[in-house]
Amino acid sequence: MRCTIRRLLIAAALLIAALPPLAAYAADLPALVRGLGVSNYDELDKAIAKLAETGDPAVAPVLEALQAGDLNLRKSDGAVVVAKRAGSGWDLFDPLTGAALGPAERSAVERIRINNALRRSLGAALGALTLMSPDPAVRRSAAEAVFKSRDPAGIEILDRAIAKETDAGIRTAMQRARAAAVLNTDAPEAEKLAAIEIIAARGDRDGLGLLNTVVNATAPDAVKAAAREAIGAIEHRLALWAAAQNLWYGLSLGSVLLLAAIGLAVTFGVMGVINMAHGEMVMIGAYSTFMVQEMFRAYAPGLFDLSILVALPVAFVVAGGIGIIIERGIIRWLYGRPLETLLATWGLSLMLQQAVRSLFGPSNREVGAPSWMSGAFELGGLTITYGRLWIVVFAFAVFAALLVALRRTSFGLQIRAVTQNRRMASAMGIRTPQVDALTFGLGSGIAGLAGVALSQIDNVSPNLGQGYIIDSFMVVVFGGVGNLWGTLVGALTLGTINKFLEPYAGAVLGKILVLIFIILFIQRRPRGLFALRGRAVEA
Amino acid sequence: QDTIKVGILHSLSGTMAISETTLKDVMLMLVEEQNKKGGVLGKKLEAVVVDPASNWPLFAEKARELLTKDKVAAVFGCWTSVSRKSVLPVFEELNGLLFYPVQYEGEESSRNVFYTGAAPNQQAIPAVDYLAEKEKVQRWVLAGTDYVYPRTTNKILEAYLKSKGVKSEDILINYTPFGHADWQSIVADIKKFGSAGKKTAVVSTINGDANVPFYKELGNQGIKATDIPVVAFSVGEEELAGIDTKPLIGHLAAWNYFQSVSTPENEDFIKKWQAFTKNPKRVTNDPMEAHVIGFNMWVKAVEKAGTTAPDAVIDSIIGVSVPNLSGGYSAMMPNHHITKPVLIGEVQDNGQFDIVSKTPGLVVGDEWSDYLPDSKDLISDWRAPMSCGNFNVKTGKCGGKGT
Amino acid sequence: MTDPLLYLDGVSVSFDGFKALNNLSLMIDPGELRAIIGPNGAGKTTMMDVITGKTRPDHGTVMFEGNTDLTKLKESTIANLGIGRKFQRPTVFEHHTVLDNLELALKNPRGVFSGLFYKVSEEDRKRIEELLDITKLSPKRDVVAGGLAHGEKQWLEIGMLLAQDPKLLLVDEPVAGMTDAETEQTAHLLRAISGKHSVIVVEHDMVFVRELGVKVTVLHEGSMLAEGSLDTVSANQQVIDVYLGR
Amino acid sequence: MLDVSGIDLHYGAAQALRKVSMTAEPGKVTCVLGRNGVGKTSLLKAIMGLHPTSGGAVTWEGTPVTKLPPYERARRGMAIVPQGREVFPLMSVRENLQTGFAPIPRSARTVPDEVFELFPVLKSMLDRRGGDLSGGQQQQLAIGRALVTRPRLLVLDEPTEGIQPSIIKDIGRAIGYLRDKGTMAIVLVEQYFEFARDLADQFVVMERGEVMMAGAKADLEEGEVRKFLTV
Amino acid sequence: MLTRFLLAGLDTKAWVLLSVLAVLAVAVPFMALAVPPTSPWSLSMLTVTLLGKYFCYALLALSLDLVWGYCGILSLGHGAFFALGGYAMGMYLMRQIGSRGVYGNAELPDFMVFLNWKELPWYWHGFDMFPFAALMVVLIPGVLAFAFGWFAFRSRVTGVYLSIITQAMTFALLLAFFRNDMGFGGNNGLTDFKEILGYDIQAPATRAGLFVATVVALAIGYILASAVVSSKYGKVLVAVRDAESRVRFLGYDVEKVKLFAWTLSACMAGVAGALYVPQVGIINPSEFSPAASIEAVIWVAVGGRGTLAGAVLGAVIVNYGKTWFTGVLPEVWLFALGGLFVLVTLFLPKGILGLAGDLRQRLAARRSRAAAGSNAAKEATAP
Ligand SMILES: Nc1ncnc2c1ncn2[C@@H]1O[C@H](COP(=O)(O)OP(=O)(O)OP(=O)(O)O)[C@@H](O)[C@H]1O
Ligand SMILES: Nc1ncnc2c1ncn2[C@@H]1O[C@H](COP(=O)(O)OP(=O)(O)OP(=O)(O)O)[C@@H](O)[C@H]1O
Ligand SMILES: [Mg+2]
Ligand SMILES: [Mg+2]
Repeated sequence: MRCTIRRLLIAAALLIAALPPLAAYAADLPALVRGLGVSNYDELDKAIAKLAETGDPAVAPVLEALQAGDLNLRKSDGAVVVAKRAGSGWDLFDPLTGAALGPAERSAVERIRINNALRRSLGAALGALTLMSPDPAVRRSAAEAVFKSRDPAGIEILDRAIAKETDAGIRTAMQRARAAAVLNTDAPEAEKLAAIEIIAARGDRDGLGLLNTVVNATAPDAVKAAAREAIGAIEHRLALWAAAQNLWYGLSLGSVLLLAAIGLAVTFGVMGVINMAHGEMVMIGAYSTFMVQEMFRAYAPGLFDLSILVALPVAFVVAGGIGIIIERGIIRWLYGRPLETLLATWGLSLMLQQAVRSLFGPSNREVGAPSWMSGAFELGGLTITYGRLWIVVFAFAVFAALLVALRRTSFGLQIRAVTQNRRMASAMGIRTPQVDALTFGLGSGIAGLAGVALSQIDNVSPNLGQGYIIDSFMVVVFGGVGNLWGTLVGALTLGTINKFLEPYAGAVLGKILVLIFIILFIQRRPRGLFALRGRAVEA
Repeated sequence: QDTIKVGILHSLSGTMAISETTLKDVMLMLVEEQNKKGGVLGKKLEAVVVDPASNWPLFAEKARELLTKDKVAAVFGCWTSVSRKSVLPVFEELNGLLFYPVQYEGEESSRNVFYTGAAPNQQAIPAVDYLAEKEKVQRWVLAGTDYVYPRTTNKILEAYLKSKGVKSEDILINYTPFGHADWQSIVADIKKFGSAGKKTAVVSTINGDANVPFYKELGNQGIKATDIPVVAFSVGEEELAGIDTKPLIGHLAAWNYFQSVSTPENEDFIKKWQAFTKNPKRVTNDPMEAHVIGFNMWVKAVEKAGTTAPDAVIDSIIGVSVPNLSGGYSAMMPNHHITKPVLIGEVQDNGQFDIVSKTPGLVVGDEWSDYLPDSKDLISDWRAPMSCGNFNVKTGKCGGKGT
Repeated sequence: MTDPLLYLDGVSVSFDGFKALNNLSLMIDPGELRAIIGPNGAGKTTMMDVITGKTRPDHGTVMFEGNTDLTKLKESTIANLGIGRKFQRPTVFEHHTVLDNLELALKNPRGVFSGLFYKVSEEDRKRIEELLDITKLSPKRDVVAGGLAHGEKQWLEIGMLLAQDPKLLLVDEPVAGMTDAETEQTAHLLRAISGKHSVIVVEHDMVFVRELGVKVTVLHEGSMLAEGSLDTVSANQQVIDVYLGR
Repeated sequence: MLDVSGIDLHYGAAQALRKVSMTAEPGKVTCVLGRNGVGKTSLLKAIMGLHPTSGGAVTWEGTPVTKLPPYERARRGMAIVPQGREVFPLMSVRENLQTGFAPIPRSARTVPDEVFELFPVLKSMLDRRGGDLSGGQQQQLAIGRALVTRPRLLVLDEPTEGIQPSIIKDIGRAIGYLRDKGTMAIVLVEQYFEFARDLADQFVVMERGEVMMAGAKADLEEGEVRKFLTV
Repeated sequence: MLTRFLLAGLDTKAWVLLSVLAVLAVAVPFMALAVPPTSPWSLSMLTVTLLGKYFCYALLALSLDLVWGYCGILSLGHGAFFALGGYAMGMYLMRQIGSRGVYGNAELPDFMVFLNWKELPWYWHGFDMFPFAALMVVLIPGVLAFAFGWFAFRSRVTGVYLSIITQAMTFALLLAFFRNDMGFGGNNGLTDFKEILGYDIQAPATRAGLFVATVVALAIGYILASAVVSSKYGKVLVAVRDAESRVRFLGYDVEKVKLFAWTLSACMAGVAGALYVPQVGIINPSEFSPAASIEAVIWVAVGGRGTLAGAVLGAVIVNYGKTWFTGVLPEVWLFALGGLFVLVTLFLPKGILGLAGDLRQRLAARRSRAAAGSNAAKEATAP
């Protein structure tokens, strides 16, 4: 029922949008807008339809305001207004003209609510209304919206839009939208076959979904056959990409593991401290991010996109600083008793968790994603989310930096000397207390950096660290303790294996299999992937 | 003895602290409020807080401690079935009272436990009905954490959907471990499943911490509610507080209460709660409401019985009805479950839910699901003379199948 | 001629391309005492590693008592065949007392259950006393070995080696860190046990080697450079060049 | 000039040094002799600060260093070749040598040529891990490493242990050469009496944690000294 | 011979501990059952159950100390053996419920009924018989440990590598037991037990009986462990801990040496788990969680690694602390417990039991130093 209404109204909208607006219609607009002031979703849907029927471009901002949840009902007179936050109350505007209507109390207006169905209607209506927009981005999303709504009535306007379109990419999008719509009509077989071809060329999931509906619906056999063939082709293509996609997932999971483990590769791998508080350092990094973002939210909301960049040094310094305090206060008394570091750091991790719980509360804290880390893009048949991409890049950058620091600087040399033989290093003139503190601080600081990245994909809660500590130890040990390359390869291997197992075995069994793999692997290589060999180790 | 002690058995540390700490606070507030009103039976209430630390045997130990050492009159606590199952024998042995405030899989009815959270029929089934009717969903992904609540709920839903004519190939069931953090493949799978040309929805029984990464991944992979809506049973205002909800607008949750319910009772409650926690942004959620209802029911029952003696309270509480926060009354039924309205909400960009549907009347919690073959013949009625938690209407005997 | 007790044939070992042993062959007769000398890094210790199963050779065979190929066996089996070893760096059980160190080394069944139900017999006690005397560790019998000075550890390890009563003793630099007088004693000791046992001694102390007065094998770059009495080999110009120096 | 006066040293309850005093001067080799376990190594540890002392004082170039940690002493020009080599096992020979850069100014951070002249084998094994070297090679590395810090006090604990005769001679020559430069004070612990006798300018003879005899080589009767080395 | 072997290992500490256990075994049931509840001497069931639980943990700690303290195998997965023993016992108890379950199914446990299992999986058979279940309690952990150890020790996996794969083992088991498809009740585990050996599991007398059984098991475990560690085999164990490869060159088969201790220890842990389950009333996969195993390690460390009495003491003290702190300091008890761990490491490096010995030694040192007229230097500052 609603479908037919929508189809009608879009048809009308499209027809009219093409014509110069008529004054007669314009006169009705305020009344129609007023008609939006209902609380029943079905009635609202009808009101939207009526409004869209006018085809007046002036309607678009009204519908956009409704979509964004800015449209309100003034309780005093039932007027439909746009309300913008102003202090503790609202500033009101006319939705059509944008004219200011003065301020209002907080409770003087009531938001006009929409649900998913209405969101779809709005998307379709706006799509049709904005196909001719001067803004290419708007036109592109309008074409996508029509593609999704697949409204046959859109064909005509699309034809016109296509004719006028200068941007090749947008034209393709429009053609696809048109093809989608054609498949939803009783158009002649030939036309449908051509449409299927266009959709098949799109070759993605959305195209697949569309073709599947063709197969499910009643259609001539030839069309169905063509659709099936196209589906086969798309599925084949997608299957090929699926392997690559899995590889990407593996890489991205691997880099999360790498990030989580890399700080531990310093504190545990290099220094030999069985650092059970490592996860809490990651957590501290995540909470530092939260704090930085709170500052931005409070003082510079416009620069929010930079918050993560600021959070990086902050997290490094905070976590590193806490690491240094821990080293000076506790760990330094325990060199030569590595097993006892387990006990002390376990106690520390309990205390740090509780401290964070007391300070920030037990529940999750919100860490937002900057715009450059949200969303996804398509690369061939791959869907790559920006967030993950940056995490991969970041993980490798941290790894490279650490590698250089440990292998190429005299500080790195001193770290290794101290960890291999503290007394002798001291006798060689190396300031061991300083080196110890800085090394532990470095490992903790890197864990803090990891926390910044992980805050983007996981809970920021006092339990954050607990989720990573076991995986981190697995990675470091699997790769071979004391070998940074091992940590890198270990993390990526485990990530990839996990992701290739998951589709077949399921997430739970997949994880079990990975663990069993680790156990068996260690039998083959009792000192990890990149084992140190020779008498130096066996002694 | 001039106070009446009330035990609060919620984890304040460990994995469950994230959810349960709030419930402890709400209980403290309720006790304080009640004392302002003069207490119960002329005595002040005294809250005894312990921390079972998300450790199941410790739950049992602490329950025993509360009942024997502190001699509390009632215990409000637990979250997740395993904690409840762990303390259940203790409450039965020592004849204590437990108010359990969280939604669960059903399939249980104990004389000593009052289930103020939702049974599957008070949450899952109405949610699925809503999607099928309003969103015309034909294909279903049942995604859950691998433990008993999702397993049972999905079993029930599967049976229910099939009874509605949904074909098996249109149902995808997926389980993940606790705390699952990497959702890339699964979200991609959902996308794939949703591209079969039929309207698809996800019914999520994903638990606890795993939700945040799940929703973050949904947002990143651009799964919009208008394409593939996700309806969740374990995601409330508290969970959303940790996520940027802008990409998630329109995804759904089914509960018996939302903070956005606009009734005077609720507004009053929110105000008190924010004042009590000294945090004007502090949110409320469904299990909190369950505790409010449960606590008020207990107070009323104690006053009715004139004593806190468990047996008397167990008898007097059945039929007690107290206002809930969504503008109606909830009543304790003979099966120790309560009546509740079912609300469906859509996520908003401010971390709240817009209520898009509400059952016209109250739904009675159904402890033994009608959609599971072995429980459909069972009923529970704790009133004399039946006084049985698993009465088999076929055989007419108490005790399951009765062999 | 009797069969050799130990027979190394064409043994080669390499580490990352570096040849530590290069086609080495060697024969030790029952009851023989043999001194092995050679520059640092010549492969002396590596040779012992091969014999005791610590290192697997790339090529070659190591035959013990005629027909047992040691290269296929694990360390404990080799030890139980009757090959004992003293390491270049003294390694003793630091948390055990001197007494316990010796007790563990005594030639007794090595199984788990014989260990569980073992009781020190009169014979064992006597033997331990004897060894304490030889090593002059009597006053330190109840000291944990970790607290011994370097030279004392050397002695303890010699004691443990004797306690095992092996057929073949491999002794790597026994007198390093010992005084001249002790060096002399050690030489006597080794001479005394040879005859009944075969002994291979590696040492750089020429005075000690002279004291032993036995056939000397010179290793260089993983293979044999010279063999003969000390006087013969020390006259060898090559040995002087690479080992003894001007 | 190194001045050790009245040092006590304990391992737990056991006393290893009792009121030990000695001196060492630049351009001279001071040789510490004594049987196994008399406390020679312990004395060196006390000098270098590798084990805390429980009494007495160590003075180096006029300043008391008793309370200073080893790295501070190294920065004041003290270096040790420890018993048991203690090379850094997982680091290459080159890196082992480079650890000696820590106490010296940035401009001086090169490995002195004399190290490779004395021990050519090190040059050919620069990239091998220290721990993989043979015992004697490690000993050479340990001496070389100490020389990298350009010490003014060199403390050697049985440097000939496990070394082939030709290199012992080289080490002897090296020590002689270092002494003859006149700027370095050398303390040498040795069991190998001939070697010690050839190099020493003065002797310290210990027994049971105490100094029994001390003095310039000329003042001491060789037989007397030997008496303390036999059993 | 066996008695001589067993008694040979007992020192004063052991006799003290055993006497305490003996007294408890008699006094606790008496005070709980016979003394009227009004008397100050009466013990509540809460205390009895708590003590029982602590002693189960003590037995676990003891088993862990055997491999960690004496053989140097830091097992981060000992909880797995404990849990397996517990599950074996839990399965027996589940079968004992019979038709008293909520669905009244005589054959299937409740969780199988409502997940539509049609018949009992094969691995559940036999657990209705106590002797079989009792055998499984030691056999299952024993066999797993044997197989695991056989491979790991032969491949010479040592140190942290061994620790981490034990952790991987318990983590894998955790995930596996979480799976409802495994047929062990998933996350909810096994619970709602009714009776054991025909006795009502909630009856005070049964509880007291279980307590006594636990004390006896602990005592036997203790005697056995001390006999083992004080035998020559025990010395070999310690030697393996300190210098594994050196032991090989003495002719000992290190693999076998380790395997025996490891398997024995796993069996002890299994028994501990089996006694634990009827007393706490639930077994669920969280017993497999790596954190649980790490906690056990920590009890040992707190009590004093390498001293059997220390392990027992540590388990009891830490768990008592936990009980106490979670009751009186529910909001901040982690600070207290965490702080305790940190302080113990810093100030009691040999654990609580090491304290006494340490004090004695330090005193002696100070005296001899004072005699030498020296100024004391801080021992710990050795860089
Ligand atoms: N694991 C290893 N990796 C690389 N090189 C090794 C390894 N083990 C031994 N080597 C090299 O093999 C050579 C032989 O070493 P070996 O210890 O056998 O010498 P050696 O004759 O005992 O010398 P020394 O008299 O100094 O003890 C040395 O050059 C050493 O550096
Ligand atoms: N770490 C230690 N702990 C306890 N006692 C020790 C320790 N190190 C040395 N000792 C004891 O202190 C005494 C002196 O030891 P030291 O190492 O100084 O002797 P040394 O003269 O160097 O002997 P050697 O010639 O054998 O090297 C010895 O009796 C030894 O047992
Ligand atoms: Mg050698
Ligand atoms: Mg020495």
